[in-house]
Amino acid sequence: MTTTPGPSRRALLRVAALAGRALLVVWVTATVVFLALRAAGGDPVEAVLGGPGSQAGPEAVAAARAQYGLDLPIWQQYLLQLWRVLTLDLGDSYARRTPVLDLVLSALGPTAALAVSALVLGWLLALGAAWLVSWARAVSGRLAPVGRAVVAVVRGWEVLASVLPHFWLGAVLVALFAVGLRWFPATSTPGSLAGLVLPTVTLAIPLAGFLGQLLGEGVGDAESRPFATTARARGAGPTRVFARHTLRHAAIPTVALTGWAFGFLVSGAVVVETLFGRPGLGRLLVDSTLQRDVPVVMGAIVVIALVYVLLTVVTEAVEGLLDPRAATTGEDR
Amino acid sequence: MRARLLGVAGWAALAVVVLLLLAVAAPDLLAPGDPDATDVTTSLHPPGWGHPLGTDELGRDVWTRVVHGARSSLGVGLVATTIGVAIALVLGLAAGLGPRWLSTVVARIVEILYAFPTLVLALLLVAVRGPGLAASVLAVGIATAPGYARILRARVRGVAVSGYVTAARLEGAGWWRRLTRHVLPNTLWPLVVVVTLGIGQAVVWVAGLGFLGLGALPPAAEWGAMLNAGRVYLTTAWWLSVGPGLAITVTAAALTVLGRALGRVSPS
Amino acid sequence: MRTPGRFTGIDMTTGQPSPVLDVRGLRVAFDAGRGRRTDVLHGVDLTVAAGECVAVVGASGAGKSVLARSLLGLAGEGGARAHVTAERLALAGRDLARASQRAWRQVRGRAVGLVLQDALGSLDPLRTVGAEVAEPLAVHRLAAGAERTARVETALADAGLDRPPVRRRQRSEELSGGMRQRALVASAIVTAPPLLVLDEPTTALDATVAVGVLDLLARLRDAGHGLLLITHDLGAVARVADRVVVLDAGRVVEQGPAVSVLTSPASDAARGLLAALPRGPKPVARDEPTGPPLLEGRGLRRVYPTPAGPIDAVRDVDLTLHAGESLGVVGESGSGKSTLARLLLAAERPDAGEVTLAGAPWSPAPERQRRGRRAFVRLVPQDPLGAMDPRRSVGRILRDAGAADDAAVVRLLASVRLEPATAGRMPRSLSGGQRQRVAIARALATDPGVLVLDEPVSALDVQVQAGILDLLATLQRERGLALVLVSHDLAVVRRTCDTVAVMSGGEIVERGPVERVWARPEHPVTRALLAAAPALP
Amino acid sequence: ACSGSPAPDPSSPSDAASGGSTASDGTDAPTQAGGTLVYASGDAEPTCLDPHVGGNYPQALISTQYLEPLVGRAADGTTTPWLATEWTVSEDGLTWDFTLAERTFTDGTPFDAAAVKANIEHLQDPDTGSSTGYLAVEKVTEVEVVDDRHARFHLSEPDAALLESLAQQWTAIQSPTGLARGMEENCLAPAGTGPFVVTGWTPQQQVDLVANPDYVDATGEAAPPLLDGITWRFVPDAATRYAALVSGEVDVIDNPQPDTITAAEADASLGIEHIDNPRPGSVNRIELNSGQTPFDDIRVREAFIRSANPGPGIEALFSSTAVPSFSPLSSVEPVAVSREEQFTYDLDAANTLLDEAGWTERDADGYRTKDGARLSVRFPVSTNQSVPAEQALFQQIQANVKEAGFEVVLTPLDLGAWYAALGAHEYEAVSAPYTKVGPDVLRILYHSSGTEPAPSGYFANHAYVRDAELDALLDEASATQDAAQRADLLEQAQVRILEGYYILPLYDQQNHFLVRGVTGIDTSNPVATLSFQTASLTD
Ligand SMILES: Nc1ncnc2c1ncn2[C@@H]1O[C@H](COP(=O)(O)OP(=O)(O)OP(=O)(O)O)[C@@H](O)[C@H]1O
Ligand SMILES: Nc1ncnc2c1ncn2[C@@H]1O[C@H](COP(=O)(O)OP(=O)(O)OP(=O)(O)O)[C@@H](O)[C@H]1O
Ligand SMILES: [Mg+2]
Ligand SMILES: [Mg+2]
Ligand code: NI
Repeated sequence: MTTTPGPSRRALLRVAALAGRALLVVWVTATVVFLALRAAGGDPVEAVLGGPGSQAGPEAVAAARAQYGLDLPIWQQYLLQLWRVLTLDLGDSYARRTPVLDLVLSALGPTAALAVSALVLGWLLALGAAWLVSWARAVSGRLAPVGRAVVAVVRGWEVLASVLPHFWLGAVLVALFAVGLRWFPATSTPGSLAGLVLPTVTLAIPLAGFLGQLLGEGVGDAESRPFATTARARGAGPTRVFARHTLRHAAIPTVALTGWAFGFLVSGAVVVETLFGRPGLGRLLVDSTLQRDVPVVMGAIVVIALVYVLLTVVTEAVEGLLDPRAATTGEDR
Repeated sequence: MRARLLGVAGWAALAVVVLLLLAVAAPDLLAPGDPDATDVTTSLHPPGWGHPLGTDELGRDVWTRVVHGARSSLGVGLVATTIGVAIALVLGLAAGLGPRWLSTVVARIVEILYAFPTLVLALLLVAVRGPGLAASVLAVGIATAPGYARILRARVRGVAVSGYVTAARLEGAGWWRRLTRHVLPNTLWPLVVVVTLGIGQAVVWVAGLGFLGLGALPPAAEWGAMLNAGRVYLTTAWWLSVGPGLAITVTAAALTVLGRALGRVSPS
Repeated sequence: MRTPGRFTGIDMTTGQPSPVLDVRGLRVAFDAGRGRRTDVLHGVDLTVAAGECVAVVGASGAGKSVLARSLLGLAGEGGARAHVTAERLALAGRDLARASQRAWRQVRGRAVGLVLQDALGSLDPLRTVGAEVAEPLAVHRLAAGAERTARVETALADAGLDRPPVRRRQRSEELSGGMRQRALVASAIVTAPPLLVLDEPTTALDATVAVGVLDLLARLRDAGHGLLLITHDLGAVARVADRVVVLDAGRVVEQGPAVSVLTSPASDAARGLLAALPRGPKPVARDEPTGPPLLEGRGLRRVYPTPAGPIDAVRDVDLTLHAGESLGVVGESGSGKSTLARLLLAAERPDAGEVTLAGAPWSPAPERQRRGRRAFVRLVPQDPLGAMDPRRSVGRILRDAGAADDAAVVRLLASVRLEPATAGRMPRSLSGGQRQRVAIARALATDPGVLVLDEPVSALDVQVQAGILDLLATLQRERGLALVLVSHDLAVVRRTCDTVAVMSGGEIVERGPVERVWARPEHPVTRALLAAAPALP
Repeated sequence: ACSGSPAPDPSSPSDAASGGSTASDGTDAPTQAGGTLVYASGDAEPTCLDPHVGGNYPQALISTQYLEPLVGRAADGTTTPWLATEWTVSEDGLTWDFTLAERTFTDGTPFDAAAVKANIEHLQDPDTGSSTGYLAVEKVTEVEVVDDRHARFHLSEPDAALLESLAQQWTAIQSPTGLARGMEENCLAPAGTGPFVVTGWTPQQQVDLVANPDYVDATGEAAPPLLDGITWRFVPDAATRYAALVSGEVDVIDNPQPDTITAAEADASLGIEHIDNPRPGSVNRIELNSGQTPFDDIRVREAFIRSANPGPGIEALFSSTAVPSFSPLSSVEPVAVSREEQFTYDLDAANTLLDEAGWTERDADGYRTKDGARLSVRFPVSTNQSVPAEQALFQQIQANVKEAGFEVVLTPLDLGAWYAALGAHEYEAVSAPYTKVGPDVLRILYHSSGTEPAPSGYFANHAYVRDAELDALLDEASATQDAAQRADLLEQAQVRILEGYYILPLYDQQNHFLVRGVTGIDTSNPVATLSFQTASLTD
């Protein structure tokens, strides 16, 4: 037997590999952003001088260029940006003159709160729908038509939910629950829990539709497998079969696709943040892209990339928990 | 025999899709008017005779616009999904069939693509290429690619090591034959369900980009743009969003249902 | 063994001991679309008394599995909607013919335990064996905590699994097929239900292990459980069954004491089954092989990496096969038979040694050079379904395999006793026996010189099996086909093969002419296998 | 960096928030004193709260609450005293003497001539990055500190618009101590003499302001605000802003949709009041690029304007909230010249003009062509600066001019791309907002010097008017000290602009507010922003 690396060394290796992946993602995203914003029209110096269309004098322009290194050759600017990203210093915003890190971090909190609550609610709704379907499918006898109707309704809801545009759904929810019933405020501030409700629901419903369809497909698949029949033969009811057997099988691919869902969440967050007047990373990103505020765009995207890497680690861990087989086959994903 | 398996919902979905295709091919059959013809004297009329879905703020007939919008809206979904699937095919097949290092490279590419949410891509593309549907469609296409790629890769791997691909090899089939006869058909069919789901979503995503001013150019009768314009009048003229909203959801639902039915019917 | 607890089998009205299972006029039909139905069971009557083992036998597709599932109210599982009616369907004295789902649930797992036919997939791969076995206890709140664990371990031990505390923590994929089947039996008996329904509980087992499971069933029967055993293994029937029910096309055509049905069958169905049983040596002995060997393996070795370190699946195996020769390979489950078959096919590269085909390099050659000769060496894999592209019809599969035209397809199908219409079917819609026959037809499509068959007849009822074995013998005689036959059914090997190789732990431990080995087994493994082989009255 | 005091929960109705302190100064308030007003702004969030830096309208809106300019402006266009109580100008127009009021900045620094000097120098310092304010005081060469209460401005050339320029929020006076802190800090909380003080700024969310208890108004009276403070929120979506107003989360919103204004006015039970406060200076107009084909031909310009017919569209889209304009200047400018007859809809005339101009062919889509080139008008639209109703109006115009054979290509662009398109002259028509107090805006927008791009590429004269006679009129108006003569010159200039068919005036630069449960809002600021100094919450 050769000596296998000890647990601490293995952990170290894993962390190193992860850090390498994170660095790669960050480097590529930063490069793409830099190149794209370069290729885009508009002079970044305008961001410094109070937005595009500024009528600042030549001295002001020169001063701003010098201050932000915009007079350097392109490749030096690129290296400078990279260096800043690497040292997590990120520099100062062109437009706001405050450190990018402060801006990005203060925007990250509200977006994270929104995304996490939407992810949780989306999963809960999807789980509820999947459970309802598996329960309704088990209904037999005189109530069988009711069961089939429930299945059809849930399936319909999922299809519908997954194609509701955020901007429209949000507006409808505001009209109903803020203006009509006055249950929740129409605008949202990070401090207020009530204010989080409508944005969360706006983001969660399409997500629930998407996850629900994946989950439903998986549950349906697992339900027809012999182990599910065996479980029923042991007297397990639909809820137990769902909770202990089929859900887990269905959850594995669904969890794997949560990374995909995350990308949609971030995009959805921009819409929702704009709609509900809520601060956040998405809005920051849009605003600063429009202003060509390169350091902020870079900072925001790098943070999103890092969060994504983190999320991948979490989903991989969850997948590992759900599916012990992955651990033994050691498949590289 | 297979048609019977479609079921009532499948048939209804098929009917909707046929209607949609009709709207795409010959919109004038369903709505003979000019979708861009304005008439401020009839602005914001609620649904009624002559205007089944009402009129918008410029007095344009919503029904006519919805029908004529099918072409660009469906096009949006189809093109975006095609782009996504095409990228995913290359990535997924390379990762699933190629050597281990290639699979790792693809995994990293997918990871990087994931890190660019739809919106970020759209923003950058619009910044570089100027606004319009093309940039949004491309962005949505690219942004959906990693998801498809992931599904594909897992599937391709499973198929590649499956007994029937091995059996084909033992029967003397070369790799091209194995790829085209066994691997591709068995990986692509399951994707049909996901893809039909994706078309509807793509329409919605492009619409969402329209909300941020990154979508179709006016006065294009594109559903997303119409829905977005109608949202402003949600409290004063609800019918503006009902027409395009229904069009988007019914289309997406029909495609999804049809995809599911096809997935069931497909020999598997 | 624990005696049955609450369900004592006392008829509530008469106070007399009543059968644990009493079925009258059970009819099952499946939806066939457009409001039509296909009837599968046409009024089956069946009783099982406490302490009695009733065997259900019959041709493939007779409705045996549907009957088993119907007894638990699960007729419609995994397929079309089922319509079940019965005049009486009493389990442990309780009539469930019109029972609600809730009532059924209370009965399942407690009054009746089920072992499904598909043993390999019947344990949830994501859960530990312990959790699966404990499930009936948990569902019916019969035991918790340490007591539950203790009962699970007892059940595992009763089912014949070694080291229950270890097995309990493993998942099904970490167990071999035989172990899984025993774990499944454990999960059915853990609540000590008055009635056990077992659908082909020994198909995945080699003879030695199968005997262990049958002995367990005998003990359960003696402890007062009623058993309903579905099997196509008449040896097993002879070993444990008190009574036999013969099912044919959804009807009970004969029933009676096991001895009388097996020795003097009354129905055509039963007679057909018995007549087709493989018995005795190969009818036509073959001349001594001459000329150079057709297929030759020397010093073959195959190592697989596993989480617990590498294992030698095949080790130092030498093997020669001449034209017209048929070689049987027998051995315990996991002894390396299938691995050896794959090496001979050059489906995998050996880690040491090499295979030559007609004197030319075979395993060391690049695949490109082998491709042309693949038509000459063909495999019938152990898992025929997995080897068929699920999206290609039987006809296309046969065309892919080398059948020249539709006529050739029909001829091939006929040779394995399948109807021409089978060509249009999809692999998944075929019954287990049909799939195996398609796999054989497929291997024959190019008129090969060497045929390697891995458990080719395990899912066939004996009549079809006899037909296939005859076909192989004919081909061998007429065309000089060389056969390698991997099987755990010793009777089949004896009837078909000239020489036999016995494998254990990756090595060939004994080899020689079949009749010599049968008469004077030398290696303990061989002796154990032969001793365990079922004997018919 | 952007820390501040914890924000009050703006989701709860404003009158319930903030301590319930009552008026302690004994004034008999007709309404409930105290409370925090919540203002929801749809304009872009400023990147700096100091309006010297950059200088845009959102900065003017918020800085009105804490900064005051040297002078004010009455409705008739005359200049009124504010931080400066009196002023005189020399015969040659090159020296201005200002007498300053007694004030103290909210950071305790006294307001004096040195402070004025520091502010003008701050505006002119390239490091400030000032553009609007910089242009306003371009001609000031030096500010001389005569004594604490007297400041003397030396000019390089006469500037008739100096007082108008100094009346703008972009040149408002800040504490020199505050300015000395450096831009980063001053941007977060500039200190002025205004009725409120900035206490915190949560980016993307809100700015918090509290009342300045020592506030002294323009008349010299102590006039502390009735409100305890203001929560200035940024809510970019118009529908959400209106919903928040209706549901009582906010008290004042700006930039409402025209249809919601109509709805609010129609339904008295909502209790919503509408404030229409058109911006001064220029009118909202479509500028036709006379620097290149096809609009280098006046006949084509006239044909476009004759066939555009925006009136019914404005009526339908804005109801009564916007009145069609026929002038280059805002209706609040007393010297504005309006010539409705020039803009009457006349499709036949348009067709004749185009035929004369040589655009005689029509292609398959019905557009006119000349030498194979389509009569095409690129019209980039800034999505950030144009409300949906206005974009719909452009579509209406697009449909109308199509009758005459014009193809209009509307391209919505983000601000950066929009300016880039203008800078590259990739437009034939454009609508660009420009706010400046007084008719001097004509010089910026239509003087040929306005076609020369600034270093950033920006030029204000989008219509590309290069008319020597017009230049002379505008220069003269700028130099003259005589108000009547100036008005006459400016009227002549406007007529030239209108008769050159360079622009299609639409309506005043829209500046609407909806208010619910607030009284006493002061709308008299020269740049038409709202001041809440005298405002109080009702109910
Ligand atoms: N869920 C179902 N839906 C439709 N048809 C079914 C279903 N289950 C079984 N059948 C059909 O019922 C018939 C009996 O099947 P069953 O599985 O009981 O056969 P069997 O006697 O167990 O055969 P084998 O020995 O091959 O296992 C077959 O024709 C089969 O196709
Ligand atoms: N692909 C593989 N990877 C790892 N181990 C393998 C693989 N294939 C076979 N083995 C192991 O090699 C040994 C021999 O397996 P093989 O399938 O040849 O057995 P067998 O004799 O055919 O058994 P059975 O009668 O159950 O089919 C077993 O221990 C098995 O677990
Ligand atoms: Mg069966
Ligand atoms: Mg095997
Ligand atoms: Ni058919």
